[in-house]
Amino acid sequence: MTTATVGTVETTYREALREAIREALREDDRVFLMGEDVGMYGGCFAVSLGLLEEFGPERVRDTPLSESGFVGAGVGAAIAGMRPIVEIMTVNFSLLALDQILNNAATLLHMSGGQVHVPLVIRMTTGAGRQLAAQHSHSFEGWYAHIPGIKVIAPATLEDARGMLWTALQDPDPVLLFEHGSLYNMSGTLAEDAGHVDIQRTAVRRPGRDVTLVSYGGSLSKTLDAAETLAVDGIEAEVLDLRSLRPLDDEAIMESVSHTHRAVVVDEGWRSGSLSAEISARITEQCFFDLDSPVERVCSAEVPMPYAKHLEEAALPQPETVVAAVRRAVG
Amino acid sequence: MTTATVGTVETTYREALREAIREALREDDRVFLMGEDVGMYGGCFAVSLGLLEEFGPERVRDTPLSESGFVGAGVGAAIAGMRPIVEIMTVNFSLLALDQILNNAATLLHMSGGQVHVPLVIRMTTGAGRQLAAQHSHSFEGWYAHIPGIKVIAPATLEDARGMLWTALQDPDPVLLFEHGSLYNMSGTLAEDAGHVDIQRTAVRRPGRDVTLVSYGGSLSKTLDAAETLAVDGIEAEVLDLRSLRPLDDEAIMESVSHTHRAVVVDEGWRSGSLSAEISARITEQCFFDLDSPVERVCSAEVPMPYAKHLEEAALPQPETVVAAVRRAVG
Amino acid sequence: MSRGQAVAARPPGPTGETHRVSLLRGMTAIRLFEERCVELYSAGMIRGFLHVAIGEEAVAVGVMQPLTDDDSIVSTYREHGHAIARGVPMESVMAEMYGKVTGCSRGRGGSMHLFDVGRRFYGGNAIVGGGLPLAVGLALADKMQGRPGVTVCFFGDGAYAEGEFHECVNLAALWQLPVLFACENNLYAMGTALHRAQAETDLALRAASYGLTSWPVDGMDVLAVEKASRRAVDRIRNGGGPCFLELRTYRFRAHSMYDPDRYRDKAEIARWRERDPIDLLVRQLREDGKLLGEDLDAMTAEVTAEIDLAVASAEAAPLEPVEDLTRFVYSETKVQ
Amino acid sequence: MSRGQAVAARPPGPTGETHRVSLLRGMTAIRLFEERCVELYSAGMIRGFLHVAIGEEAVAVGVMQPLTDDDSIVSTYREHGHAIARGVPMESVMAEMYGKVTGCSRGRGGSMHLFDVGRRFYGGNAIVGGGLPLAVGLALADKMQGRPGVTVCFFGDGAYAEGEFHECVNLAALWQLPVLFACENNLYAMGTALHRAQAETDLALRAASYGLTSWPVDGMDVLAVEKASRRAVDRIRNGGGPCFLELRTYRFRAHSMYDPDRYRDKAEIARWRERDPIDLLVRQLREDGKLLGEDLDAMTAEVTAEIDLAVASAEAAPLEPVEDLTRFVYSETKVQ
Ligand SMILES: Cc1ncc(C[n+]2csc(CCOP(=O)(O)OP(=O)(O)O)c2C)c(N)n1
Ligand SMILES: Cc1ncc(C[n+]2csc(CCOP(=O)(O)OP(=O)(O)O)c2C)c(N)n1
Ligand SMILES: [Mg+2]
Ligand SMILES: [Mg+2]
Repeated sequence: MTTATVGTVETTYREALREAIREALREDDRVFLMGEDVGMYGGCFAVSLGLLEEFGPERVRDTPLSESGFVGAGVGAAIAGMRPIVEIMTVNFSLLALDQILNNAATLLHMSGGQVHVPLVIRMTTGAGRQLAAQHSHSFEGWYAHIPGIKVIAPATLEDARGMLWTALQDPDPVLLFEHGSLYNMSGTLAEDAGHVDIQRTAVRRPGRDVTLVSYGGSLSKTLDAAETLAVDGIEAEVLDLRSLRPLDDEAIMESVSHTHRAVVVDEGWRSGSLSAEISARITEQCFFDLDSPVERVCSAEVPMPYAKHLEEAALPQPETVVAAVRRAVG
Repeated sequence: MTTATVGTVETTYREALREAIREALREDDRVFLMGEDVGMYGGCFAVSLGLLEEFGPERVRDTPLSESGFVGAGVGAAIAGMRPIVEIMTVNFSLLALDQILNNAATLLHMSGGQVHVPLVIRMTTGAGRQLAAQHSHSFEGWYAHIPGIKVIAPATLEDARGMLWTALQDPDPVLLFEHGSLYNMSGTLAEDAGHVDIQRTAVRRPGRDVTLVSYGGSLSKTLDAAETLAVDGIEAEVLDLRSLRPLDDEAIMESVSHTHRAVVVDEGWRSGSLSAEISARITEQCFFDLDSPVERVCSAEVPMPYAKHLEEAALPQPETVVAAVRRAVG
Repeated sequence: MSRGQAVAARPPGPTGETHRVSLLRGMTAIRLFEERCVELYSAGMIRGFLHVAIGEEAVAVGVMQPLTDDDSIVSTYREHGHAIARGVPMESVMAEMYGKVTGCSRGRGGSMHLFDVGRRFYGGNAIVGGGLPLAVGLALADKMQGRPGVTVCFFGDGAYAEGEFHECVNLAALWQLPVLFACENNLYAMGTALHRAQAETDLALRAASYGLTSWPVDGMDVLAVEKASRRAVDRIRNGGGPCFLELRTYRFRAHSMYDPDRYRDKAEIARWRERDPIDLLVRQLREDGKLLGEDLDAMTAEVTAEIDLAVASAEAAPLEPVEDLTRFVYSETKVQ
Repeated sequence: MSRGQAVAARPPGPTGETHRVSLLRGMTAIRLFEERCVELYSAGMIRGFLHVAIGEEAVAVGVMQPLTDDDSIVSTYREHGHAIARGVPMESVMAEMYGKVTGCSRGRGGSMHLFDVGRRFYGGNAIVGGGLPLAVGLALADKMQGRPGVTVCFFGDGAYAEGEFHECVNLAALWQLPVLFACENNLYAMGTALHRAQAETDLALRAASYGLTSWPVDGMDVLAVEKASRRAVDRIRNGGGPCFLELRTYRFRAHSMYDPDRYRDKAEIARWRERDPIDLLVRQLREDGKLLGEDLDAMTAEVTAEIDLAVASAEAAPLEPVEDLTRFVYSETKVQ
């Protein structure tokens, strides 16, 4: 559907997500949106604003503060033929529902010998950058990418914000969709007929020959900024947007690294045990003899996110730290 | 205390753990044991058998099935001057308490600007091998090792089962102690005066020159078996027992790899995003130019653990798969 | 398994003789099946954790009576009786415990994870309280799709203490969902007596505070359980909102095969054994002259033969090929 | 901050004039402080999430009255009032919101994470319901160590729906722990009205079902709140076990600075504003001739000066050096 481009529209990441949800609610009456304040309040980040009025309280369903209860209810509803979109306000609160996500959603199909399918989509906000401190700022999508039985996607562009949800809803298995909080206000143009996109493939957002920068979600724009800076000094970085964190698109990653011979992974998660570690390990396993230098990682400092602006900025990956890592890699 | 060896006693991993808990209860009246069925039942794996009779129901405290509640209560009690040992029956159930562990135990010190200390020890059983299927068999200790603010240890020997707890209780910060379910019946001899051990350093359990095998907990014995097999063919593997999963003892790991030039990490966690990925990434980052071949990983298949014996065995790391990985590395 | 189904599918109505006999047969089948499981466990044929509900058969059989094929069941790790009473064939249950591919979960679940989606038996959940949210969701789907189904969720007195219980009972009451909360109060959660886990031990009373209909039932009297279940299910099906039944029962054996049962007084167990749900019904039928010794022997023989068959076929059944280990982590086809 | 502490430390006893005036001063201080916070947020001096409790001051001030230095407080992300009423200096609270190293959490916590261990003020928890288990543990430690302390846990009507509430109230009741559950029922959890979140909206009634003493209180009447709190705290301190107070109150402003408040009817807000806890007490004191216009002006001027000072010192205060980013992830010294 994304091929023909008639006209384009000005939009934002938030509006693109809303359009995607609206389309799903309109096209498939098995779909419903459920979560805290998705309705009357309009969504804690205003993503679902207006949908209650359009689709009513049954299909845009406000829940009590009961993360484990309503996420598990989404699992049950999916099993029984619905196509729930469950919203957890932020990934930080999703820990309260992790038992339902891992021990039920991800596990039921296998534990039942292939009988119980869970076509469920769970949306969450992730990431830092807005001084929300240590209980509202973390990035656990890499953690979720550890779980067999689920898929994990992270739209970083308007196209993906608009197009990933529908594809996720067609998936017979649970899909977790992570929206970085700093992206909601990102604006730009989108094809009027922008629609479904695949959620399998990693995308090259900037071609380059000297080093591969692997990033996703909220880190993509910082990584692209770094690439611009590097270009000034003649270092041409190829920037990958993972898009899918589980499964990882090894082919695309290795294809890039095998011609750049260098890689830097940018990941907002805490460094130790982050997704960047898995990517680094895979690159070494699959491209060891192509590598001119060890894979570098640019991650968040291993601290609960502090409130103070200067400390938060210092804790997060920044274009400068990406540039520095690239210089180490090519240096 | 472990230096002088007067006599030795026959014991088991289970008894060694029990002795460690008994000692702590005897030596420090701020210490208490709290969890499901630690008292009347005798501990779901009989670790705390007899302690209720010896120390009474206040200090060997049975709890209702309320993981989040009693783990969080342990955090609060630690803040207020106690030294709680909280037992969660298995790591699989700990997901219900993860919010308290991450958003409170690990975070309060930093979030309060250094005011709130949480000297808490949480014990959990981890791992597979007993046909307990997909909700009782997983290994999330590597996941916990991702969390800043906590420490994670995994005793693999009788000495460590006996000696790690006291040291953990002296730590001003939360320490998670993981007991692999297949180790409880491990028997052997222990120095009569066996006592406290450090929980910082990785140990060389078998010296070797050809390859470094990094393992811990329930995987150590399988890894040592593999080393024996390899020795027959003249491949001398150095076997490391991590002991501490957070922080990792990089120095010990790199010291070994820098002279063996090859490494295989054995980890019962699911491969993608496992602790083995972090170790692989660090070895590449710190020893890249010493490596003769890419770091290999031997992990669990990425499936919810099946019940059937043959499937469970196939899903887990085994001496044979470790041997095969080493042959790839040295081959 | 025709008989099991027969029990499950038996139409509502007066508890006539044949019906009472069929209830007895249902309980006897479960009892003998689980006793066989215990033997097979000791013989090493069944592994992992095994939790039998010997003594609690009246709950499984009684609660199932008013259910139809539209209704769904969510259960626990102590679910052999629930599965059999729902009509899951003994063969597939036994094969599951043998870890065979012919098992109701292809041998991947074992005793704690029996599934039979065809009969809307949604498992076998071994995270205490973990099935409650699923039940809320199954019922939500039925309601949103205008289907007549009622979802029965079995869970124990121990699960009552979990936060998920609180969240789920409120959700069901708030949204008026067709859920029957079937709380099997056997007075213990492993080794923890109810009064050592709950400040207020009247579970039915407390459940009522959530704003749903709730009452306690003698879980050793299968007719009382059936009556309560029928009343609750009818009410729920007619839009009356969720109900909670506290089924007061007792497990005659230890929590699991690993449990030395140190925490219960033998005299207490003996007292409860006097209220064995099977003996109670037998005595009643005898008094009414509706059951003769030979009838009972015949029933026992019949059921035993069925169990022998289940064991034989489980033993003969093949294993899932190891190459298929990673199947069913993700779906192999789209679901409609 | 002497005044704040004065409020916190004021000895029990008849609510004499000076006492009522001090209550008024306590509420006024919080009101003006939070109004200043709103201005400073709009001016970009305070960032992150800011939740004010304007309209709920009687709860913070009233509940604190009977507490002594032995007692502990666990609060939420809407805790400025609780902190100030406990005696946490305005300077350190304001500096915290400025992200300065002189803040009560060294600028690492911000508005949602105010801590002052010296005053046993254990934060500022922004996971809804997340403070409840901490409170149970603080109380457990006091009980096990034979200390006289009572732990007060503030939480909202929304938190009541979380599983942790269920687990923690039961634990406190089961173990007879010295906890005062102070439920600030302001009728909304963000945009979700209580009746849309709870099937049974009588929170005090339901809490009683857990087996603890529980009652509702007019949370707009500081004297009623103080009376209830004193009765509860005395009871708890004397070994009577935990209590639950449903403090019926209302937030006059939106949930946070991001909230357009689409979900509340302006008339409803206006009705509640007529019960402004500060106006109510002023009127009462006026009627009793215990407060003159100039007294009020003087009080306002005094408090305003205090706030100006807090702002000035926050602005002047230094930031934590960036090099210290990774401090306080682990303790720098052993704890005794
Ligand atoms: C969340 C969780 N915690 C602990 C366990 C271990 N466990 C298994 S069964 C059980 C007791 C449950 O008691 P109850 O709910 O009364 O059911 P019953 O066994 O009596 O049928 C416990 C503690 C578990 N499986 N899941
Ligand atoms: C576990 C969790 N879920 C959701 C949120 C987002 N959130 C913050 S405050 C709030 C409403 C809480 O309402 P209530 O408990 O009544 O307290 P109030 O804000 O009314 O004082 C929500 C949903 C959160 N912080 N934590
Ligand atoms: Mg029970
Ligand atoms: Mg509220």
